[in-house]
Amino acid sequence: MLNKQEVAAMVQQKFRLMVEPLPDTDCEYKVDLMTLVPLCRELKAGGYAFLADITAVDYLEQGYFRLLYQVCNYQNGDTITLKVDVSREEPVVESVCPVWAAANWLEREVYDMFGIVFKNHPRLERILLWEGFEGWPLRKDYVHQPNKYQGRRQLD
Amino acid sequence: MALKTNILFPRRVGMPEGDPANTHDLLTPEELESRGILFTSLDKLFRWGTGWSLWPLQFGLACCAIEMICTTQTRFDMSRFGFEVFRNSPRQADVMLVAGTITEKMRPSVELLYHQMPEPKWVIAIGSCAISGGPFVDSYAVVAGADKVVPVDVYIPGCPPRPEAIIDGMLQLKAKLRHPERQKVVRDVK
Amino acid sequence: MEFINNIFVNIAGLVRWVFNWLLGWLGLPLGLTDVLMTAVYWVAIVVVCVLCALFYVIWERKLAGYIQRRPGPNRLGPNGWLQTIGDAIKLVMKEDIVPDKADKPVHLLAALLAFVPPMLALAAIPFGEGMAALDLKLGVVYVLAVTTLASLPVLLAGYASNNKYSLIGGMRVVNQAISYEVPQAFALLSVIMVAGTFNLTEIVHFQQQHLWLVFVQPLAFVVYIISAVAECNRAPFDLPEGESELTAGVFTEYSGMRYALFYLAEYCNMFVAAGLATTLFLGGFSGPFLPGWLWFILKTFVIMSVFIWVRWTLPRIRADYVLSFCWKILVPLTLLNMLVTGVVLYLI
Amino acid sequence: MNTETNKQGRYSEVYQLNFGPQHPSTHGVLHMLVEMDGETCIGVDTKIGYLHRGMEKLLESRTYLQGLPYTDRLDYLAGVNNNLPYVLAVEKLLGVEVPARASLLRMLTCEIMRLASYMVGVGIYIMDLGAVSGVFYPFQEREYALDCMSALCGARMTQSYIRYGGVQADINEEFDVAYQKLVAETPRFIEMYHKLVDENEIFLRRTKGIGVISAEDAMDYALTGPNLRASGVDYDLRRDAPYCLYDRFKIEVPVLTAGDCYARYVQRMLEVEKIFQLIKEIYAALKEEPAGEIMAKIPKVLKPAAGEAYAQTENPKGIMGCLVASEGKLNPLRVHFRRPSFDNIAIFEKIMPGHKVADLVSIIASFDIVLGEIDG
Repeated sequence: MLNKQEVAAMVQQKFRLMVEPLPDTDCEYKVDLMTLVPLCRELKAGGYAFLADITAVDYLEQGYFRLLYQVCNYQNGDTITLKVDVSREEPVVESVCPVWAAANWLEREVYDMFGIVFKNHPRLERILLWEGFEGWPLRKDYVHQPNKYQGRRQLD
Repeated sequence: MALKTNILFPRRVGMPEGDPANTHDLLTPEELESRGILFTSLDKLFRWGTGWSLWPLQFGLACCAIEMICTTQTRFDMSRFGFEVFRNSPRQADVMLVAGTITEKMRPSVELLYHQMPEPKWVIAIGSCAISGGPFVDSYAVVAGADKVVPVDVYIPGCPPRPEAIIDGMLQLKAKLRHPERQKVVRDVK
Repeated sequence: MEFINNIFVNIAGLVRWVFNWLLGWLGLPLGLTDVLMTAVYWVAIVVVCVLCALFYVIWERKLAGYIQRRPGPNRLGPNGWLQTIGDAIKLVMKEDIVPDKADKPVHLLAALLAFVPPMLALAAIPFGEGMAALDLKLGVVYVLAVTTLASLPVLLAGYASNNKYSLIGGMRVVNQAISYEVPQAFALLSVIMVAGTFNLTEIVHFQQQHLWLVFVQPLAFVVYIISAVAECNRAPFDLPEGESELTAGVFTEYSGMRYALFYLAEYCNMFVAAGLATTLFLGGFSGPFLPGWLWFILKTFVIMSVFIWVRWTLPRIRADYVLSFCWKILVPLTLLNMLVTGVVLYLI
Repeated sequence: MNTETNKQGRYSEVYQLNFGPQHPSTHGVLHMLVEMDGETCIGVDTKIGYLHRGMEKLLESRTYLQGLPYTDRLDYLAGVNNNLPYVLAVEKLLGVEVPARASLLRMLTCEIMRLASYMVGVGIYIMDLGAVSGVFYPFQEREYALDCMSALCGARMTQSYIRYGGVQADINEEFDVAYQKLVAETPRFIEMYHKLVDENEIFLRRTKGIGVISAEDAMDYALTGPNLRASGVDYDLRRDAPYCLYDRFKIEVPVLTAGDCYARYVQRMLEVEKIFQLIKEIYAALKEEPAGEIMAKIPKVLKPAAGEAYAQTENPKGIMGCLVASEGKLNPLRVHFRRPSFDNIAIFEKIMPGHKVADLVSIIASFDIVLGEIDG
């Protein structure tokens, strides 16, 4: 079971160029698109079997989505955060489902809210919103139509 | 066949005319008599019977559903008034307790359930989410209030309302149901 | 004391005398009195059925309230005892919805049929000394045959209401009611072996001379009670109407008066099962001071309370365990019981 | 409807059954489309989102203090536990040190609401299996816990008691009275419930060996909370990564290995006893603690430094995490909640096939899910 320092050493040794640890914290790494899945496989092999969370933050001015992966291990509760920046024009990321099965629903929720496409995800569909919904609500440039009274649909 | 009940229990006023839920105007007894329909004591008997045994439809959505369950529990006991038979199928229910936020995805189910309930039916909106969308009124996914979906009879404010308030809401419905002449009749439709 | 004991028998005699006098005055053949008397008996049975159903509905809700530490209905009428009348009036007045894709005639018929089997069965059960409407030689066989009919209307309801939940409920009724017929019949058979006759009144007289059959056949009594609970689809065997799985199970599509019929028929079935249990095991209308029919009412009240108590404490059994429990445990037990009774009777 | 002859060569038609949004035993508005072959389920498609109120979008347009009461509406069975992750994350950004007494008060209210939440979990489980009376006793027990909370923070369920930098109010006599009542009633309830339910033959038959989850599956699907510990993985955030002042107390965590519905039920009952001890310890620690101030010095108008902070706490349903990204403005740029029930029910599709209709109900109830939290 690797703790935080061993993870830092492993990252330095295996992914020197592609992964850059953030300055002030010992457990946050900025990862680029290509090395995400190999790094995740390394982490899982190193005992980080618990994928706590996948979220996205929309930095409208800077023009990118920031995907945050919180990975923990069941032994000593350390949390490693991986940050991936994806351009807003064509937001496509490699899916992490083959590594952790929990990623299935988490990625579907991020797709549902932000429209970030996860390549070879087993079933990439909307999970929380209803079929007829168009647009990605959690994007900053999402125009929210006010609650117009559409009247009741004739059911019978 | 059971009595033609829509004469006995006239529906709501203030709904748009072509609305399927608004089957009849809410008429005061005088107008009914003007149309040759005389109320007898039989009507009072039916109102008395219904008042005492309003069977709610098991239909909890959000936090207010937990308070609704607490109302039937040991401390605040709704069964004292004969309301505790929670029917799961809409066919046997009289009152639809909308307890929680109605979202856009849940809206067709709410309408369907309302239309499946047999005729003398009422709706109680529990909690501010059911009354007007509550804290989530400006959300993209929330219908602002149950009266956009089904005609509501009694509103119980609170987020969530205390169980005593829910019982009082049921009793208000009972009073409204047993004394139609005392209802405030809004006559702006004509 | 004697007068109170067979007060109803005297009333029947009086009514018969009035009919004879009336027919004699009208010049009609006297044979008609028997027809009229059976009509009077039938009306009496319907009244008993409806009264017991009304009473036991409110008694169940109050007992359930007691078990669940809450007061139960206590506002309508003196301490809540008129609650069922409120329910009945409301149910009468509700709109009757028949789903359009449902099989209409069968859907409507199922509710009416639900009330027939309990009526038929109550005809043979002796409420008091000489108070059995039909004092049949083969009383037990007749009642058994009629109680099997009780599961048919529930199956019809399940099939006719064109709803997946009702269909599952209907299928469950079939396999549960049919399989629990067997241990019920075997349990009663061992009682007949001891009592020697099928006639219910003679069984009661047998118990008056000797001791109550419940002490002679304790195992048969327990197995009979279990299979009676399964016959009436009461918890823990209430799979057809399993609320938490199949919304309202077989009765999902029924509303208003039709649902009320099913609701009351369930209680009548329970009353028949309790009546049969008292007649065969607890010595029917025999008892020291009180009149016979009052003893019958008290004993059925005790057994009904046991049914209600069982319902509000035990969780529901899964569908396949219901069957394995019946075939793997109940049937061998009752067969063994019959073997032992046979051997003992042969020796005495 | 595809018709197929299954293993025994019986001809049977596969049909779809709707465990619809309105169903007595789906704990709210969970919709499961179940492929059925007779009475056994072949495939399950869980549809959620019927209570999706767009909480995260709303929080972006509210200031920090305005957004706090929204967190109570997530897992509405343990209102105050939801405030904690949001508050801890913002405090990380603010860099505020919370006084010891406030931390103890936070832990006390969280543990009381955890007790109340387990009561509902256990009670509703028995009711879904058919014994309707089983739910009345735990709910009465929960009333005592709610009395404590309403004495302390004024509201029964949605308390919003934990604020940035501390808590809203200190203990008063009314709370002590309600607390004594809770302490008197809980042991009696636990012992009675073990007698009432644990040895019940039908309950055992309905729960043993149903919905079995292996430790690997539990870890792979990121299960957390009692569902995880019932499958043999010993992981409790209060002990492994302590927040507030949990490291002051010795937290024993019961772990079972069977991983079936019965193990999850017994797991909750064992944890109820441990929580009860912990509540007494915290209350004792609070009594000795000198009556100091309960709120740190924070500016009236909160403007946390730009950046992202992620905090996790152990909620009754599992681990709840909260990510706050701020740009130094009045309202947060992005708030995301890691909702434990959302991850827990992702495993339904894997374990449900092969069970009967009655078992589906048993499995859903054994997970003790709350739809307000799943849909967010």
